[in-house]
Amino acid sequence: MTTSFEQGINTLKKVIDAPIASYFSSCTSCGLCAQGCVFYTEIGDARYTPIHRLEPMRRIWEQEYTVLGRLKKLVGLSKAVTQQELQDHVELVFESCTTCGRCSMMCPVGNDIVYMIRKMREGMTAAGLAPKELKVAATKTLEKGSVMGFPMDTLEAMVRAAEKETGIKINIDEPNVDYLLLLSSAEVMQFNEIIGALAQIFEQAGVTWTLSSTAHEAGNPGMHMGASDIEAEMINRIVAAAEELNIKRVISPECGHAYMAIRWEGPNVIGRPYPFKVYHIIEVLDRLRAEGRLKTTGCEDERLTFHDPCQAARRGGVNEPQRNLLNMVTCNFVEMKDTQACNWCCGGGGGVSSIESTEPLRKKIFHRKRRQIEELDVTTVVTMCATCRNTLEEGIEDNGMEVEVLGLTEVVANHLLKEKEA
Amino acid sequence: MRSFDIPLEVVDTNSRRMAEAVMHELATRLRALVEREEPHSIDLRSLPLDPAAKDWLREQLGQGEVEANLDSIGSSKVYETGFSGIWWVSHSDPEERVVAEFIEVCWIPDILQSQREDVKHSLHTLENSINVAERGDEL
Amino acid sequence: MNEIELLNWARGPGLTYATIFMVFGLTLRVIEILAMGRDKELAEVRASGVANGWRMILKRSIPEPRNWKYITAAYIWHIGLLIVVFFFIPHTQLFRDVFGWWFGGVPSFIIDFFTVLSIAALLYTLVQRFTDPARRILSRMSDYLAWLVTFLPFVTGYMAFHRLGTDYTLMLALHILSVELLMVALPISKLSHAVTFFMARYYTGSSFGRRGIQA
Amino acid sequence: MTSEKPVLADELQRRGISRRSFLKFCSSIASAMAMSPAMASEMAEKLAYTRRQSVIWLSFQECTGCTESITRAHKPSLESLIFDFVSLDYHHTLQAASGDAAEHAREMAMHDNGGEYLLIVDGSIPLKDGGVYSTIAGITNLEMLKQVAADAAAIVSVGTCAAYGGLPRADPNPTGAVAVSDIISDKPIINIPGCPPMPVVMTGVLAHVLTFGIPELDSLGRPKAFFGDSIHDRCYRRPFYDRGQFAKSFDDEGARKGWCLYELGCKGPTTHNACATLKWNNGTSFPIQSGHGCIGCSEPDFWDAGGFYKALSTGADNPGQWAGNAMLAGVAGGAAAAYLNRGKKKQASDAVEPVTIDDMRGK
Repeated sequence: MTTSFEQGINTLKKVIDAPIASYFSSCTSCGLCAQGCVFYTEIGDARYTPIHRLEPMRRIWEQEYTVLGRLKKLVGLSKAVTQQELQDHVELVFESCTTCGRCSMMCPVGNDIVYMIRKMREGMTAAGLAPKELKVAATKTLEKGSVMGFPMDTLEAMVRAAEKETGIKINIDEPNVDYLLLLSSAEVMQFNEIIGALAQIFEQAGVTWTLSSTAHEAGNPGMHMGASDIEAEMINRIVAAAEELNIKRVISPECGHAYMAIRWEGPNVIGRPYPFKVYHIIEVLDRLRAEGRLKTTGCEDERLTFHDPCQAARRGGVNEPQRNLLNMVTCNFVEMKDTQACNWCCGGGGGVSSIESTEPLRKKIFHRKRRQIEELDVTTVVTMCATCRNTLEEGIEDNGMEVEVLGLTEVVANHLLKEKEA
Repeated sequence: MRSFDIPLEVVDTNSRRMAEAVMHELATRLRALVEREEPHSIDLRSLPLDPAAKDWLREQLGQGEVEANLDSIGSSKVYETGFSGIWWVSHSDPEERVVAEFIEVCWIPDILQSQREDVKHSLHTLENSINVAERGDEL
Repeated sequence: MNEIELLNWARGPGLTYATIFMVFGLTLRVIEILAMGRDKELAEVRASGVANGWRMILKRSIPEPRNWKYITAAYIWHIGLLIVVFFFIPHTQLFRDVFGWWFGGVPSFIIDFFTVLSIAALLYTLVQRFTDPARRILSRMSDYLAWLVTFLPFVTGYMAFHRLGTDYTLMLALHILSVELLMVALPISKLSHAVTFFMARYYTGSSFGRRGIQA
Repeated sequence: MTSEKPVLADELQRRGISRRSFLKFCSSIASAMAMSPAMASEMAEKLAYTRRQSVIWLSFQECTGCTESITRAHKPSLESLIFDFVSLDYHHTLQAASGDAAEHAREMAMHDNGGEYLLIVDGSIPLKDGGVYSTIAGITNLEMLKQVAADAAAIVSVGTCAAYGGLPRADPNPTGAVAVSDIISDKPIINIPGCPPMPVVMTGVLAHVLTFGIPELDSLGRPKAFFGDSIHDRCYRRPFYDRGQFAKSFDDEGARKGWCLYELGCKGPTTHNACATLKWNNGTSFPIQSGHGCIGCSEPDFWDAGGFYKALSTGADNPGQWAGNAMLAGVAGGAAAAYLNRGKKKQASDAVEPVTIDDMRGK
């Protein structure tokens, strides 16, 4: 299509469904969602009140899908949404919302506000208002196969390096194995030790797995942007690869939004159920632990805490596995005051960290995370999302804190019982 | 069940408090009578007193030396309470139902006084009867 | 029209019209919402969403202590409203008359207590609507009107019960009329949340449930 | 004319009624009207020097209950003394004369006391079809009322029918009945409603009119002295209401214990009358005391207030009976709205084209 204001409005009309209608009907303008929002609480701008971000969508709902709204529109009591208005909401829908979904936990009438934000983004993108960084990332992913635009060769080189380091063979495009592993660009580029770590864990557990040369990217800018068509195209590549290789289980890596895209949104955007199951890597590790196939030794005695990534924990339902694993390999783990479903966002999700202009905002809202970490007096923060990890590292550095950030898989790998010791 | 079996008394603490207030008012009024010659009358029907409270009030005031009964379209009973200057006046209709009840603070209740018009009428009648008697004597 | 005629109208045709409007309006709204439909969940679910949908309906009624500053007043008057509306003995008569059965009432002094508490809490929520930035930016004229039509029945009811202000008959008529205003406002304002919140919570709860989120 | 008549004091003396008895009468009237006791002697003084007031009593659409109420005492009661104070020149139920003679008496009274006579009306006035539903001596009630009212000093509407239309005016009001005040607007009108009104109220109001003039009235034209409080305010069962103790049926424990009759439909809270204090049958009792709720007979439209046994807080009609239909209509309306919504949504969906990589690259 050619994105346009009309396309945007039509898309908004298209995405409004029964839940959204019930949400807008039920909103009492109580403002409690604001108390859940890290942007509102840290910056104090009333416009950051979550439900306020959806005002254009609310009006479209009211005018188009309620009897009263139709009447109000008829007699001119209700003004149509304008292009300028949508434009003004880019800031509120994309730049100052990480879609962390904490607001949805606060709403007394149970509105899933971030569900609506996701739908609103759909309309904004159709109106051509998606931030350019997200568009660029989507283009790169579609064209090159990875969010950051590196080619498969780059990944292959890293895989070979990991093989050399660990002495374990790592499959690419190997059919009929137990798992197809997806990776996120951030991991490949910044935390590539993950590949070797996983190879060791799986080797020990006796799990067979492979990477795919056609579908290795788990990240999905289509989801952030709210471009379901683009999101679907990326999902379809993964589905095609899994089907071709006849693999029944796909692993989503340590990346929150990737998990949300492939695990929960995927089948819905492509319009059919998967012929395979999807797991977060931490879920896989926890299952191996439960089955006794994951053997570790010793424990991390640093005082550490865990940061639950929004999309995996609060929105994705992965809350217990990470704690089981932490209890296995650490002996000084403390929970944050607000945790799991009510954890505070790191401030980088929902595509916000990739939008350059949001940097000042991100710096401000990180103070919430800083306080959360500081009051625990820990030396290490463990997480299971590459974006969170990046954002935490940046924030910690900005604030001159002496805290280390680790990925959970890596922490587990560090304590893996080596063959010799066994 | 017959309607007059339904109990009529309700224990109402407000009513008792009202009766106590009446006692205080009477003291004030009695002082006014002594010091300023001001008589006063309290209409008991205008006060929300339940029968129990009224009985209590009656008991507190007691009975004094004077008691009078009137026969004037039904009876009326007037008596001085144990407190001189405080009178209990109750009017009944020909069917002996109380139609009005007052506590009066005065030297003597108006209703006991002979009424000027009645006296004038009596005088007239008396003189007439004397005249008639005298005329009779003459005859 | 004099007081008693006004009262007769309020108790008679007024109440009937208001009831018809409210039932019609709310039913229409519920159908309107339900008919918008939602796409079938195609992802493999962790659990059926149904149980968690129902659980959410109850669970979101439990106050979130961290927000006490913002919710205490609202909880107080919501609870007060439920008690006063459904358990004041004269009200129970109305419901018994309409439904054929109703709960017993509670003594008037308890109703009185909750009414005063609710009035105070409602006033405080109005203050909050003016002072809390989030609430203020969200507030449209309809929010203030909704506050008013919720507030009026409490005040008129209190005044009628205590024989305050004008003649009781007029006050009672005004009280009933204010409730009828509330009934009319229910389907055409945000007050419809009194019914649609079940749906909102259910939709969210079921989608959370499918993903294995307990909250 | 009137000046030739003797003053009341002489009349009374002639009948052997002592001044003391008269004073007692005034005391009881003053008490009934909640006037200060000191006013009793003033009233006695004034009353003694008035002349017998000419009264014309017109009975329209009524049941004679009001007349019954006022004249029913077996023995001459204190209140019935009032009839000694007035000259009832026309009352077609009570007067001995009939036919032309009766009408002639009325015309005479009107002629002799023009501008000074008191007009008492009981019964409502039918207006429908030219007022043919009630006529006296071939004259419609409307006509007669207008005629007699024209030269009256004041009008007393006795009973709810005259005051507010009463039973004849109840839905569907086949005769088009109205109250006196709906027709006459240029004369002072005192309403003494009740079905029937209390005799003592009638006496008190007449005594007041004869001595101090028209008493203070409420917004419904009723003397405040008698109608200022509601039955509920003065009810001896009020403490049960305050405590929430209600009889649930006429034969339950609560009814036997004399609890509040609110739930059994008592209209006491919205009814203004003196029954609870002055009581009926020479002070014997009143409806609530004998175990039945107040039916609100001294208020306008009391027949149409939803039934004597429906609690005041319930709907006068049954609002629930419409709920089913309203819901069905809501379903139908909702379905129609849903149909329109779906069409609109489909139209929008069809118009949406997929977002492609070209959109990502920009133009």
